[in-house]
Amino acid sequence: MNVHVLGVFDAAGKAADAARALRTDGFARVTTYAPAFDHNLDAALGPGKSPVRAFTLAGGILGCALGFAFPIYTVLDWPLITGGKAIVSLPPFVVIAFELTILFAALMTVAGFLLSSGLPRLRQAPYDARFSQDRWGVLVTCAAERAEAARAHLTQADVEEVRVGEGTR
Amino acid sequence: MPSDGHVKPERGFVTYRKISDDILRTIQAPSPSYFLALGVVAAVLLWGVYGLTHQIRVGLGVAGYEPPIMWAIYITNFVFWVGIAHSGTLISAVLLLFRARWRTAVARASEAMTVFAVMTAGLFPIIHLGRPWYFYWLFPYPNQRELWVNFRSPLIWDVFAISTYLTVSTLFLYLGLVPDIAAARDRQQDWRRYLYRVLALGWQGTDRQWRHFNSLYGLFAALATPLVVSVHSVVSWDFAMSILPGWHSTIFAPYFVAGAIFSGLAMVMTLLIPMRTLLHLEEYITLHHFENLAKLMIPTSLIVSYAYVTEFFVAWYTGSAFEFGTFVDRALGAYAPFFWVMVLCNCLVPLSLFWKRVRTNLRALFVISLLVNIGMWLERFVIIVSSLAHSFDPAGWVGVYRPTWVEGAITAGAFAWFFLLFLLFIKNFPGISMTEMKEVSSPDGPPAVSYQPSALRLEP
Amino acid sequence: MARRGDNSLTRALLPATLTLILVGLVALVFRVGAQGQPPVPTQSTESGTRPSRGSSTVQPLAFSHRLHVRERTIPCLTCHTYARRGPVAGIPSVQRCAQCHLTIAKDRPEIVKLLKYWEDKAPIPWLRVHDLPDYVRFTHKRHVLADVTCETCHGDVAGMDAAVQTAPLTMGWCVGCHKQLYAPTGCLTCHY
Amino acid sequence: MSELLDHVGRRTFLKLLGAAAPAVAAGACSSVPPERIIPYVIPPEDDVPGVATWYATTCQECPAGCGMRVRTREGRPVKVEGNPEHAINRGRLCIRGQASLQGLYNPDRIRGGRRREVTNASAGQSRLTNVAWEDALTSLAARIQTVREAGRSSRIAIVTPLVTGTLDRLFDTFAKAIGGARRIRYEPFGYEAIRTAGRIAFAREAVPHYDLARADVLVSFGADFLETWLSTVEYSAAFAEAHREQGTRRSRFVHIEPRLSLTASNADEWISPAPGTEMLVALAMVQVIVAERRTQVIQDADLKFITDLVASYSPDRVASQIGVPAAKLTELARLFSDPKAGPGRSLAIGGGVAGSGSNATALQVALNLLNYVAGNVGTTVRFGPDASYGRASTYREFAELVESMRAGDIEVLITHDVNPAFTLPAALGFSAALERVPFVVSFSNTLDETTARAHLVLPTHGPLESWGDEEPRAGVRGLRQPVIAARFDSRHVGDLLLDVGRRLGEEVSGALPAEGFYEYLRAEWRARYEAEPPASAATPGSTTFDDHWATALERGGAWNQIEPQPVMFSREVAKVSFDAAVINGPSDGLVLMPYASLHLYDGRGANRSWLQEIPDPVTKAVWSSWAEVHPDTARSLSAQEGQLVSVESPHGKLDVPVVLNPNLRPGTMAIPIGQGHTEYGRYAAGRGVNPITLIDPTPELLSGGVRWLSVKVRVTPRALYRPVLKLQSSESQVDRDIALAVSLDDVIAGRAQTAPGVEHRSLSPEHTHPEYRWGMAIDLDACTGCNACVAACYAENNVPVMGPEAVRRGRTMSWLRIERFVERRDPAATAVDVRFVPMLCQHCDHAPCETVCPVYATYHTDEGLNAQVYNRCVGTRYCSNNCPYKVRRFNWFQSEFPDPLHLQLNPDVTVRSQGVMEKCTFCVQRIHEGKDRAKDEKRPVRDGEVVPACAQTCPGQAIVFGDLNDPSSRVSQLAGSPRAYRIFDGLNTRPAVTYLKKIV
Repeated sequence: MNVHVLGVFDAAGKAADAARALRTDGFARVTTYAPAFDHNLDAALGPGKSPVRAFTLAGGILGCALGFAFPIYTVLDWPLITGGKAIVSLPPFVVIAFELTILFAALMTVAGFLLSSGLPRLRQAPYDARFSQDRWGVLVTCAAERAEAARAHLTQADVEEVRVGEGTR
Repeated sequence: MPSDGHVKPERGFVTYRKISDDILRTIQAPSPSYFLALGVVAAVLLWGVYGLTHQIRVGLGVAGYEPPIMWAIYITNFVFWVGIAHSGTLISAVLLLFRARWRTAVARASEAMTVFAVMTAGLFPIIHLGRPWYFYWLFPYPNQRELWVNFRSPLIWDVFAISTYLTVSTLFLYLGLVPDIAAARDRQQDWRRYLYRVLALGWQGTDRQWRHFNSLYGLFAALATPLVVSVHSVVSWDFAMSILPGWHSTIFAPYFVAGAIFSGLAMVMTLLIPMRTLLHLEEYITLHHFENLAKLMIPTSLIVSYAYVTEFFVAWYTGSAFEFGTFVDRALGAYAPFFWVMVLCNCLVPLSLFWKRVRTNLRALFVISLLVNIGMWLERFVIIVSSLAHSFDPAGWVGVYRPTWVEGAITAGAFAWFFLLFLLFIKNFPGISMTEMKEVSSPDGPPAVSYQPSALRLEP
Repeated sequence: MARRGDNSLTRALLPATLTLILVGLVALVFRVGAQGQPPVPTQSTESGTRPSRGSSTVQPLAFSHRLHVRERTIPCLTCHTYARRGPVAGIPSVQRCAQCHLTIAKDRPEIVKLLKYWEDKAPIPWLRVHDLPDYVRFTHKRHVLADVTCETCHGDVAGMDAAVQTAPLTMGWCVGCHKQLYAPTGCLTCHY
Repeated sequence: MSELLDHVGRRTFLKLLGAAAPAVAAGACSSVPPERIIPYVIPPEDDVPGVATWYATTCQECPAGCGMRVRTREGRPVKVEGNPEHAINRGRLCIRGQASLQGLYNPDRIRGGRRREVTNASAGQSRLTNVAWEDALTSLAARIQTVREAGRSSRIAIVTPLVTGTLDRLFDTFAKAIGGARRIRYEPFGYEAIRTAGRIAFAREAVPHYDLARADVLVSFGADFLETWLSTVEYSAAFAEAHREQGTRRSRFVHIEPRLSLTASNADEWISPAPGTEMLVALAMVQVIVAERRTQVIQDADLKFITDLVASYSPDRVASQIGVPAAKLTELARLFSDPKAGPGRSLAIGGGVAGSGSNATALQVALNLLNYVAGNVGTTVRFGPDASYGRASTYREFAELVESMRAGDIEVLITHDVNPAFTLPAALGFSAALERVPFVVSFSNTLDETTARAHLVLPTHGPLESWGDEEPRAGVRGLRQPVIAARFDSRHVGDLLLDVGRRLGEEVSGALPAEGFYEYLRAEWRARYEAEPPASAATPGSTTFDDHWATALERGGAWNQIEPQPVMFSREVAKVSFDAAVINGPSDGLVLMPYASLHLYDGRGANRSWLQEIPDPVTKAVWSSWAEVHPDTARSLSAQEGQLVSVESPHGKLDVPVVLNPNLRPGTMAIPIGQGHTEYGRYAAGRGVNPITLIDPTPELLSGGVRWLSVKVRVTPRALYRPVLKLQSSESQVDRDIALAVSLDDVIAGRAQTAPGVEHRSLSPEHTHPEYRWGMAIDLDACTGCNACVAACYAENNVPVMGPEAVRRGRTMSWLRIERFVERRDPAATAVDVRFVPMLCQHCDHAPCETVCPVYATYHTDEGLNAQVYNRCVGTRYCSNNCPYKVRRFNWFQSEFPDPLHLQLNPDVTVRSQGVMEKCTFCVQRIHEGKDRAKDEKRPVRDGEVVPACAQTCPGQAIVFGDLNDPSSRVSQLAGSPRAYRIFDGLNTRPAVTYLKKIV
């Protein structure tokens, strides 16, 4: 039986302190909320690489390949001479390839972002509307018996308000 | 707002609360003047639509084309608007990569401008067709004729470049908006909160979301930058790839890109100066920003002027009768007045920006930005029309292009279309990025530069 | 994931696509009214009157191909005399019909109608079944001489009473055959 | 034959039915109700639908009587071409001949009989209303009958153009039958002077046949034989033949006229004398020739006589009066009479405006002397095969008729296809006199100024709808046969006369042929055949008349060589007084030169949209008329280009815009004839001015011809500008090397070759032309700029006419334009260098237009054609921007072909719709036709088998088309000529069109 413990802070630093403390105390499932990106807070939960760039690379390669393959296929499908140029005249196709590289890279990047950040998100997790304005949040999901310990850490970090709720997870 | 030790007022940072309040205020119930503006642009747009339907029904002949001048105002508008589109991406992406911190305040507006400018530009290649009802033949799709498009034609490159650019810049704008939309969602009470709820994609600003978001934003900036360069290069190749004297020139790509950024910066000013007062954002969009924009205009203007000079020099130096004839005609022929006005607006007027007094005078900047817009529009007009009017065969020099009311209506309609979109945008979405604003005014001082993709973020 | 990607993509393209489509539609609407040209007995670029496939029209006379071709085994070229000589196969002249029917089956109601036309020296206003767009130059002669059977394009007319269009007669369909048989596929073969 | 006629009729009718649905185009994907498909009732035996049938007939646009072959499709004539077998034009045709189709399908033709109804007697108002044929003919017959029975038949007058052959005979018979009606054969350009001079100098009143092909030296005293003079096509062809460079030989042509006309533009030398002094030039030349004993084959007595006669005209004496240095005259005389060349190698001709002043006859006499002393009479000047012009009535005869009309001595005036109200000098007062004629009948199918005033209008068949024959020259009898049933409710003029005759009782009808005109025609030919059976029928019975008739129909007529008949020099010459022309008017005024227009002739072409829209060969102006003045003269008048000036002569006044023409003698003003119609149809009415209203009506003394060069005009500029629409602004090439030239010496010395330019390289491998490679060669030295090719292209390729409004914006649709460039060396030099460049799609191997088309609407075929696929075109117009030759045309609007002009459209060529690009296709439909025929006969296409419309009609044969893959083809050989070059070679477009340098 899990519970959510959500702390609301009025400064990013405090939230970061709390998160760090919770982590050191062995709380595995800590989530922070912030109205704007904050390095301190980001670092608090330990380093981590984003996989999005991999998507970008894949998209780029795909687009580039397509950008050459498609024109070449079409000119061979029905060869028509224009301006005395070769049927498969690569220079003009470079432009197409370039544009498609960018296009597919961009689309894949978006895909990668949505995928890895779990958006769009339908089910609402514990949240406070102020998190998008001027408050920071730290959410701890833990076994009911450890809720008190978590609350203690939050209070330590000069929390503004703490809420405990039934968790299904 | 409880007092907390972390906020250091003496550093002059506005608080997050204030940022949210101020910026979200801009999307509250608009003033009557706003609706008046809306009505005006809508009316002009209708006039343009009327002109277009007339042209389609009666034939392209209702426009003022006079062979050999087969392209004129429509293509001029196309190039002009594509050019406008460029500075948007420049400011939001390139400046992001160069970590120019001041961009924050103006980035959102210019990204929006980019998207709407491309949407306007995209109309003209279709409007100028002889048979616009077959515009879809320009796209490569499988059809019963088993025909494809001619990938060797610069016009097809355009199709790809423009649609890619539209896609990427729109995504860039939208994804950058997501956190702000979420903020609006959590504050807005009227019907729009449902819209915001959908558009926010359930954004909560968790650590995970922020991390990937950063990575995404950085990568997009990295993709958009080469794209910007390629798109206007492709547009310039519409001309450079032909054999027409005055068009067939190797310097066109860089020359057009510079010109595009130049005109784009001017348009950003033209839009921001009124918007700033209209939405009471003086605290956010400050003189400092405009001065920086002005500073960027100086080099671009110089590059453009240099290109003009180079063209004439080459025409004279190569000793080709065709080239020389064309440029003599450009400077002294039927279209000379336009050429000289262009020189005035693009080369001479911007020189005044070397003086700080001018750079920091909003009225002056506004006037200059308008003049530059005019000048850059004329540049495209002169390149297109005067070159066509005076090509290889003297026996062909018959037509003197005189625009008709139809072209006037459609051009005006296009401007109206652009401003309509922009007006609707700034009243429904935050015209300045709140999250970025909050970041640059981060209460906890500067963190160390890290190796993470987030390193692409601005450093104070 | 793909769905989401598409979702954002379409959102992005939507305004542009809409405007494009708007222009296209406006154009179309006004095209219909736009053609003020007098009837010209020649081809036009714009006329894209695509025959509706398999549509059987009510002809002025209930002529039966089946009866003539299958049961009386009359070859096509007996009546469509020009197919071997010129671009047009030719609808048989009233005279040709009369030649036989002045003696054969004179009393049948349809034949009576036919002979009425003949006495009035009036042409029979047949309805066109196989109709290519006006900018397509098709010649029966070359196809017949190349031993392309009538059925290839006209279907099993011998089995029909009133002729109906069975083949799509679209460009892709023509080209497919041309490619297969190494016939010319340059645009100028049919469009000039 | 009449059977065929029925078929034609039915075919046409059915075709019209058949024309119901096509091309009423709708949107790309709108569903259209099924088309009707109309079978023949009785199939014509000699006609396969979709396959052309050709008929031979004779052109009737001017009295030259060229032979035509008419291409008909499903009963509709869609194209006329010169008849290669015809003795006169040998397959070539001029611009007016090409446009004759627009006469047949003219939207303004009268569609039925008309009678004048008085609407308001007091105000004297009346209008033409429809009338049934029966009533019309009865009333006409009644009129004639009353006059006739009153014995006043001489008070009936019949005015026709110069009709020849059977119809002429019928008119005479009719005139005689009704008791001797007056008969006028009226031609505005009548050449009376030449006839009279023939009588005076050689006691033979006739217009001889001039053999330009034999003349090594041709001197023309104002004779515009490339435009309107006598037999244009025949003479331009002959000139081209003599003038073409063959090894070292090439004829020399000197033109003497104050204006650089199209003919003068093609001269090697242009001498611009004071107006009306050409005669003195001729006499001075004679003087030099006789003085220097350069004469040939001439009796001493005559020589003595002539020497005395011209003694006082030595160059030094007359030079100042002529305004040409004496040395030049001497040089000219020596050039003209080269004893080494032997007799009859030169030729002097004269006429035109410049040559028809008050001394027109004197000039022609002088020319006779000149030709006589040079021994040309009987060789290059041939009496015997005389031109039919000799039979035209003189202008004086018409003037007398007008006089008696004014006096009220004419009760019935019958006119047929003439328009004196427009073509006669207004001061003669024809219109006023016409009011005095109680009953005016017009047999005509166009409502011109004369017909509009008639009391009864009876529409007649057009030339392409009628039977008939022409005898333009002794020994040449062209047949005319109907190629389409009458479009409208009209009758054959011959049948009309016969019908009227039958209504006039036994006495008259007895004198007339009993049956219709067609039978009469056959009978006449039969009689002729039996009188003098042709050589082929030497052995009687070998051929019958029916064979003869069939052959004649097929060949377009029958001709036999008429040998020149010897003439004796007559001393009558002494009676002629050789004075410069008298030109009345203000002493400070400009000499007016109203010149016959290549396009509109005497104005009869004005309602043919092609002739209006195709640019004038010299000024490049369209749809208008103008007054040419020398820039200096304009300056002294303080008038600018395009400024409206009012031109006033003692006889009339008109306002006309100025066109500056540096190639015109200062102190003169030239205005083209043909515009300024008040009636005559939508394209003509209310357009431009008619200079004939300005000239002096009194006939020339000796010959009784019109004095075209008769008045000086006072010119006063007005504060109005009406710029003349021109389709070429620059006369200079601005060193673009478009029209190149080379001197004859260089050609002979083999220095004609241009230095080879940079070697062309390409990134891609060259594409191949496996079977054919179509190409064209255009010889700038043979091109006279006569515009015939342009009209042919309009007719063959359904090129739409845009009208003045569009053309003002430069929106012509012509696939082929003739560029005119004038190379000005020093203005004093008399050598002319005007270069005409037919510019059409060059079908480049590396075509810039192809690469830039986004949808493959234009591409390169493996036969070397630059294809334009209309139905694929979306209209980006990028191709046109990228075309260095600017030969692509864009359809700005949906083109219109007013009923029945749409029936002229060529079914083998797609009618382009709004918003698509079009251009020259090398007549790809003809290439298809040729290949189809070759395939049937299992052989490759022969050289010369496929001929585009432009090349087919070219009188100078300047355009040659063929297969460049075949080294033996004419085009390949010309392409290899040392004079060959390609325009804008430096652009590496590799055109399929080769030009041959002009020789100067």
